[in-house]
Amino acid sequence: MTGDQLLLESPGGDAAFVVELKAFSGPLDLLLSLIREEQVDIYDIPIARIAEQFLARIRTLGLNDAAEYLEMAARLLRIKAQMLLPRPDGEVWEDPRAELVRRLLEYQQMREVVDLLERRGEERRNQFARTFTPPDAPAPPPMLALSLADLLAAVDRVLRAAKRPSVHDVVSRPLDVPAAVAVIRALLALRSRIRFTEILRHSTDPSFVLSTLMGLLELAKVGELRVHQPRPFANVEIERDAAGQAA
Amino acid sequence: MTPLAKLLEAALFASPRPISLAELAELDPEAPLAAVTAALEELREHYNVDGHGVELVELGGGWQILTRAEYTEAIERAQLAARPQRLSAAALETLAIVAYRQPIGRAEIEEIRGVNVGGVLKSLHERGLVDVVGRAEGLGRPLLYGTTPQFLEHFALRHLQELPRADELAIALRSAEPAGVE
Amino acid sequence: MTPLAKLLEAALFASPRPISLAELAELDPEAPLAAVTAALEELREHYNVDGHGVELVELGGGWQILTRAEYTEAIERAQLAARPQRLSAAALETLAIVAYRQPIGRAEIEEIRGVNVGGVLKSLHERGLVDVVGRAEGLGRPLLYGTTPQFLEHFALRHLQELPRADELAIALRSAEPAGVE
Repeated sequence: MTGDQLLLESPGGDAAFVVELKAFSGPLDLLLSLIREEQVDIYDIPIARIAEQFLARIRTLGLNDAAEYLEMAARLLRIKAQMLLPRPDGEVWEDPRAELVRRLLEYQQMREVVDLLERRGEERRNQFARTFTPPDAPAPPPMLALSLADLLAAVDRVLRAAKRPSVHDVVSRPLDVPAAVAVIRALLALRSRIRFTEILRHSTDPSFVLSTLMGLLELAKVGELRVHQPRPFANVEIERDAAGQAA
Repeated sequence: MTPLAKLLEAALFASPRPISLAELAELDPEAPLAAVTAALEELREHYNVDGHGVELVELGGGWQILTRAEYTEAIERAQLAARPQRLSAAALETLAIVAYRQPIGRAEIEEIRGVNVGGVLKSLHERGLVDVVGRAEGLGRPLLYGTTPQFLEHFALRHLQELPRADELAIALRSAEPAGVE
Repeated sequence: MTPLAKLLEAALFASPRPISLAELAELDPEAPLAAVTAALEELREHYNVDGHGVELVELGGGWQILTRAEYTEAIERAQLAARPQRLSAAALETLAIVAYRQPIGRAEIEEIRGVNVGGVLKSLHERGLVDVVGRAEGLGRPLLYGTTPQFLEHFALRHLQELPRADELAIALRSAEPAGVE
């Protein structure tokens, strides 16, 4: 399908719409389709005519903003200028189109492979593989002896007990996890076991509570401590993990 | 069916990916490789002769059971499974170049296609169709790309050699061999 | 097998979940429900009488093809015995960066490698070779990655300090093959 047809077929389609549809996959693709339309010999391209067609086409298709197409347009115009220079007498004349022809042939060869891949891909697409996979082995045991939901519920209780923050006052302070981590570490250095509420004793500011929660989860994850809740809704106990620290 | 063919069928049925001959042979450590090959042939015959909705196909360096193409439309219409999206022209062009010139760097692909391929390479990499296979010498040591087993699967190729050699294509260029074939 | 039984077989094979009778009936709008039930029975019979590695079972309000229980053990054993997959070059490079720069964020790895590493990091994480070890300061508080005990095991290292220092690396690479690396 050429770009022109596409332009006609797209209802109310403006130029930008066409670019998005990628009627051509690049300047070489467009150039090759022009050469085919004009039925000219790829080894003897009438460069002036093709260059003009190319420019007209990228304007029609709204491709004149695409650097790659502009670069090709410039290249074509340069070759056109070179073709106009008088050919040296007796010397070997190097056709300024040679490099372009080589690239076009290389591109054409690649398109042949694309056709083949497209055919094979379409055949394969029409066959389904097995998609049902039986339930896998159970996931490895969780690292915490406590579910996140339980911990969050505990946070919720602490927040409820705290002063009610005014509705419009969005938590303005960013979470400060490193500070919370420092507090937790300091407390654990003093005692091997502390309770969640004890950490929050000196502040129930929501951002501090959340920072502490994040800090606990991170320290638990790296194995510095263990978090434990003896029964639902009980206070959460935090224990220094000697093994984790040694590792 | 022979017990070995049944065992192979069970394993092939359970797998969403092709299984290599070596892996199939692991299923029964007693069975010689020739027996495994014979059992595969038996299974393929059975599906063909007996008339099944599925068939046994060799692709992507292994064996896989696939549904027959004639049922695809009905299955899709009933919304029981969906065909994957087609690859874009840009993706196909890039894959064709990588397949024939691997290992190949991004700059060289762009030289052939005449456009920037950064985004296409990234999405091909994410889909597992190409992978980084090394680094080139020289300035900046650019990454080199090659095709993956999933590439073969996607195009139902048994191996890369199944693609025509460069000099067998209608437009034969320089005598470039499909380089770096795995 | 009848054409309807073949169609059902293909659909049951392709579907990621059990399929209800009503859904199976949609595959062929011409076929009366009784014919669908009969075709299911035919398929089940075929798998049982002919001796297949799979069977047709009704569960969870639908129909499903499953591998026979007697083969599951062999399949699982083969999966265990399967040779461990090699890490891709992309995965190894990323792993090396994590090992030497941990804790390190994704953006920093991408800066060093020059490519998107989202997919690679994910697969390294799934293999248990890297894990999230914290969060960086700054915008978005990006995740920081580090290596795991499995990483040490995989490379037969007792501890991270056993890795050669970055400045010793050139000498270490020249003098010996790294042990235990696949």
